[in-house]
Amino acid sequence: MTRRVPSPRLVDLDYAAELVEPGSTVTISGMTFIRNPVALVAGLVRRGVRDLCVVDREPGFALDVMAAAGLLRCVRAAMASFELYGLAPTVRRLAESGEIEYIEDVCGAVIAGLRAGAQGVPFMPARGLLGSDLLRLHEERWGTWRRIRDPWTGEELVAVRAIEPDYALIHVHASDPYGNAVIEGPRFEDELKIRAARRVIISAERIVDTEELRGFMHQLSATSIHVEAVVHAPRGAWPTAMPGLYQADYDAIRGYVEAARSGRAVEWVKTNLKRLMGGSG
Amino acid sequence: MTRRVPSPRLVDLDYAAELVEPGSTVTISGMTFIRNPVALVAGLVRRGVRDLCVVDREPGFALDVMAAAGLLRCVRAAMASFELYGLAPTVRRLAESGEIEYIEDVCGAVIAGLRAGAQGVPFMPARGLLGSDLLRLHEERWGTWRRIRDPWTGEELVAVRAIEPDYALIHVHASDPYGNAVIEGPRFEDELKIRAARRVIISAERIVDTEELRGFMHQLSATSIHVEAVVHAPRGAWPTAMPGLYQADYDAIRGYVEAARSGRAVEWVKTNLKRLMGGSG
Amino acid sequence: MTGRPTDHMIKCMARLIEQGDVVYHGLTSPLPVLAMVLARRVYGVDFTWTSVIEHLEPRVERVRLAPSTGDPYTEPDPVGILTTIDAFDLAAKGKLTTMFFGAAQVDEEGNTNLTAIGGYDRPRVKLPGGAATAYLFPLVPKIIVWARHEPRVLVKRVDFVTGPGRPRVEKGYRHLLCTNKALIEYTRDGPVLRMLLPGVTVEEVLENAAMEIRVPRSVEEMEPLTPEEKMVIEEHDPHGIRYMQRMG
Amino acid sequence: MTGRPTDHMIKCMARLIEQGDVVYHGLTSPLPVLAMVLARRVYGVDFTWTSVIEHLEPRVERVRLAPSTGDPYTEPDPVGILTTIDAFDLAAKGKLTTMFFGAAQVDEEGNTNLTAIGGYDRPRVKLPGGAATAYLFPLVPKIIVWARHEPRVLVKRVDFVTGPGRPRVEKGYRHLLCTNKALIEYTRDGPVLRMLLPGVTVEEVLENAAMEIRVPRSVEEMEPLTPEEKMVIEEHDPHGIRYMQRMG
Repeated sequence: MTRRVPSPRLVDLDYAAELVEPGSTVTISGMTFIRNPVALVAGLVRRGVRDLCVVDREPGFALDVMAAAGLLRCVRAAMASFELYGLAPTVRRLAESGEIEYIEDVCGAVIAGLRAGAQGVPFMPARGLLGSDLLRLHEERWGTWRRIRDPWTGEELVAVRAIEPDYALIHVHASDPYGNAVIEGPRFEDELKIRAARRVIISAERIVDTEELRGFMHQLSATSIHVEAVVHAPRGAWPTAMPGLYQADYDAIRGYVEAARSGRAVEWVKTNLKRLMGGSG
Repeated sequence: MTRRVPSPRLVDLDYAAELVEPGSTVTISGMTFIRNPVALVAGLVRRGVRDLCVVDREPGFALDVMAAAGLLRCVRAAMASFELYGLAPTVRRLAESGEIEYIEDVCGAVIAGLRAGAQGVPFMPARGLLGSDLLRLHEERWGTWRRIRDPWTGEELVAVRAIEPDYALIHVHASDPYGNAVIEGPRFEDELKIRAARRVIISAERIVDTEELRGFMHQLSATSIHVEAVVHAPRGAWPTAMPGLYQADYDAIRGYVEAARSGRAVEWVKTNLKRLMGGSG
Repeated sequence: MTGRPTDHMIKCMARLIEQGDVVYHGLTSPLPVLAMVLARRVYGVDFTWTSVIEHLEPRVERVRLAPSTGDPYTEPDPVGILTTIDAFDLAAKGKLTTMFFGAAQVDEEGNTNLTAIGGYDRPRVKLPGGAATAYLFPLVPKIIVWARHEPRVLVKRVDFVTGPGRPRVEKGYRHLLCTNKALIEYTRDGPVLRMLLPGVTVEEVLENAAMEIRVPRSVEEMEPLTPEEKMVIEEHDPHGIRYMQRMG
Repeated sequence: MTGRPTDHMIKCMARLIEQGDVVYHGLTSPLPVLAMVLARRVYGVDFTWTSVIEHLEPRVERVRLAPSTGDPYTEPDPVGILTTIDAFDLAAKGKLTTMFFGAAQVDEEGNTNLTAIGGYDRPRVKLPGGAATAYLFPLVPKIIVWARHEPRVLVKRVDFVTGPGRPRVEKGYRHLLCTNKALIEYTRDGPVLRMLLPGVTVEEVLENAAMEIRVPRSVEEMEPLTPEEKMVIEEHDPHGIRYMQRMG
């Protein structure tokens, strides 16, 4: 008798959204307008989970949707940008008004923190960072960085405390029902996020049979050991791009930006909710 | 006018062997009997480079050949094994007699040191390791580890000093003439070695045109930025296995072991030198 | 009896693999590989297979032993590659649950020696090295040490502590020893005999060890190999590579 | 004149890319992308192309701007994926040689501000964030800052130091500022005017800056765009996305 291991964990979008506790810290896949876990975020919007903190390197669309839907208490990011459309419009407004706490981080430091989280060590030494005014804020206010010395040479470095988000919401190209998953094209920090987070929820353009993975010798982006739930979400990154499958829908993104600038981001989200859920609704 | 970048660095085996300075520290690809850089090592044997130190996690065949040919001053490894054939026979003999210095390391610590080397930081914190008698040796004798404390919680950890070998000798499945290279199947620590080493020499089963790499969206194991020289070496891992291409030649390995046990390892190497060089001779 | 001591050791180790375990095997580990095969194929245990080969979940039916247990051809058709780096990070995060380790010496505290007999500097015998032992001993909740049941192996105190046993027991981690005579579990009161391999007596266990082993009132006796167990072991190791470890 | 100031900035930045450079561009970087295209296609410079897209060496002829410079469809057919993690490790090891950074403010020491105008806590304007600025400023041997040439941008002292300029100059790193009027280089004696964009006078450069800029005896004047330069820029940005940065 041969079993496949471990048990399948394929769930629907509502079930996945129920897994996320209010007040927790969430990291999301992709970057600005690429491979955002939009379907999973739409699930959270529909459920109305509150007081979340997002930690990410360069989030964009999905982050702003979460802010617009009133899901966020804080954002920790190196940049929250809509690129040539300007800043993430809702995040900007709420950060300026103080309605959400904004912790400005730095790319190299976010990577270092996620690395520590992924490796199971309490901190990661990092180069760079010295000399920026951000150092004082991270050391004194947020407690996220600390200056340390190389025990051998005495050189000053920055220790970045491990980032271990409660949840990682990751949109991938393909996954089997166990969470053995493949990302194609740019990875960003998603493989670190999968390893650093306490619980991982995957949405996938395509659910494949485990047998289909065999023989390809993929270096898997996620495995059954890391993943708690898998949602089938074709076009689940829309309107952000899914490398190799579909391009960013800049018309939709511009529509969102215009709505947000006139205070109607929530309406835009509600109107488009079904589409944002991809094929998983 | 469009150029490809940077300039090709495809060289022959002798040229590659000339790059390696006597007295330097070398790390090698693969593990025991899998994907060893045998052709490159055969090049070093033919040239007779001396006083090398090898640092690696679980080296096997190629390491012992280097020892047998009198190339080694020291070995730093977590295990030097010929698996069911026993210890690496020549390394064992020379370590017991004190003719080479043997620094016993630990898998997790070798990984941590290579990670630090690859990331450009002076050390890497690691869990585990506490409680072993190896800790005292690494702290007091070799200066490779040091106990530190997490600056936030005070928890005791081990800092592993960065491992930055002078050379990485890495056998891969395919490379373009610029060092954009692909390893299939198990990676071991080879991608870290490529990033941690000061100079990287690649041997490849197959030299591919850069255009052939495009469109595959490989996450490259090595890139032109990392690599200094590329050697075409079909069957360049023989008698160790090349995953997906050829299996380990256990008859040949057993022949080597028997020769080594009766003090004739050098003869075996000389007799088989042409074959050890793969198709690169 | 339907098997040699080596085969009984394999069965002993296989029975320690449980539902939900994430198991990793290293180099020179024919017995652990066959134990993993047995646990999956015969006992139907739902565990995750990882290893030094970096093949996650190979096709178990096609696993075959070779002189190297790092050989990717011995565990074909994996679901994907899971690097050792990745597996050891899982260990640091408490998610690698089960690991097997050989030992040239193992002592009353559960310390193992894979470094050298007779001290580091002038070893009487240089051993292969502990590999991941020192790293994983403090991290993995269930460790199964396997060793030959002889007085010079089961010692009072190892010559060199490659892997420290005492902190494992103190943390409440499971620390087990499979020999070619018995299964021994480390407790706060020291090593305790848990199971005798078929045909072995308590006296043999005690006489062939230089460490003190507690004998509780009830000690399980392992059932001899079933025909299915024997057949599966044979199928995956038709050339008897497992006997190269000289466990009888 | 054969181009707008934006196009001259692109040319100015392109000329700073040299043989052997390993160049990385980030998000919101249409000018750097076109500069990289120009350097490769028109000047034939042999540099390595990396970016936030993680496409190593895309097929340059097929690069096309979109509203995101992180969009993988804008830089197709790469030789492979080189992650940002990997690229930044190269930076830590001194192997990433050249990087472009925007700035909302840049000052006399070469400090840049991408965090907030008016201080962190009660910002008059919240800026997008420095992204990799604070990490890479101490590490990358050649940094090209681009900014609009206005007194509120080229300031005496930034409101917030996202990227510290002084340590760069002290280490002997190249620290350059391309504006829509001029190329300025930071030296131990402060910012020095190196080149005027076509049609710009020294007076305009000085009058539109709130920082002091030294003017050496000889200042190069940039040649207007050649037809080839203009054609290549147009080919890669036919919809004028580059003008969304409002550099003129």
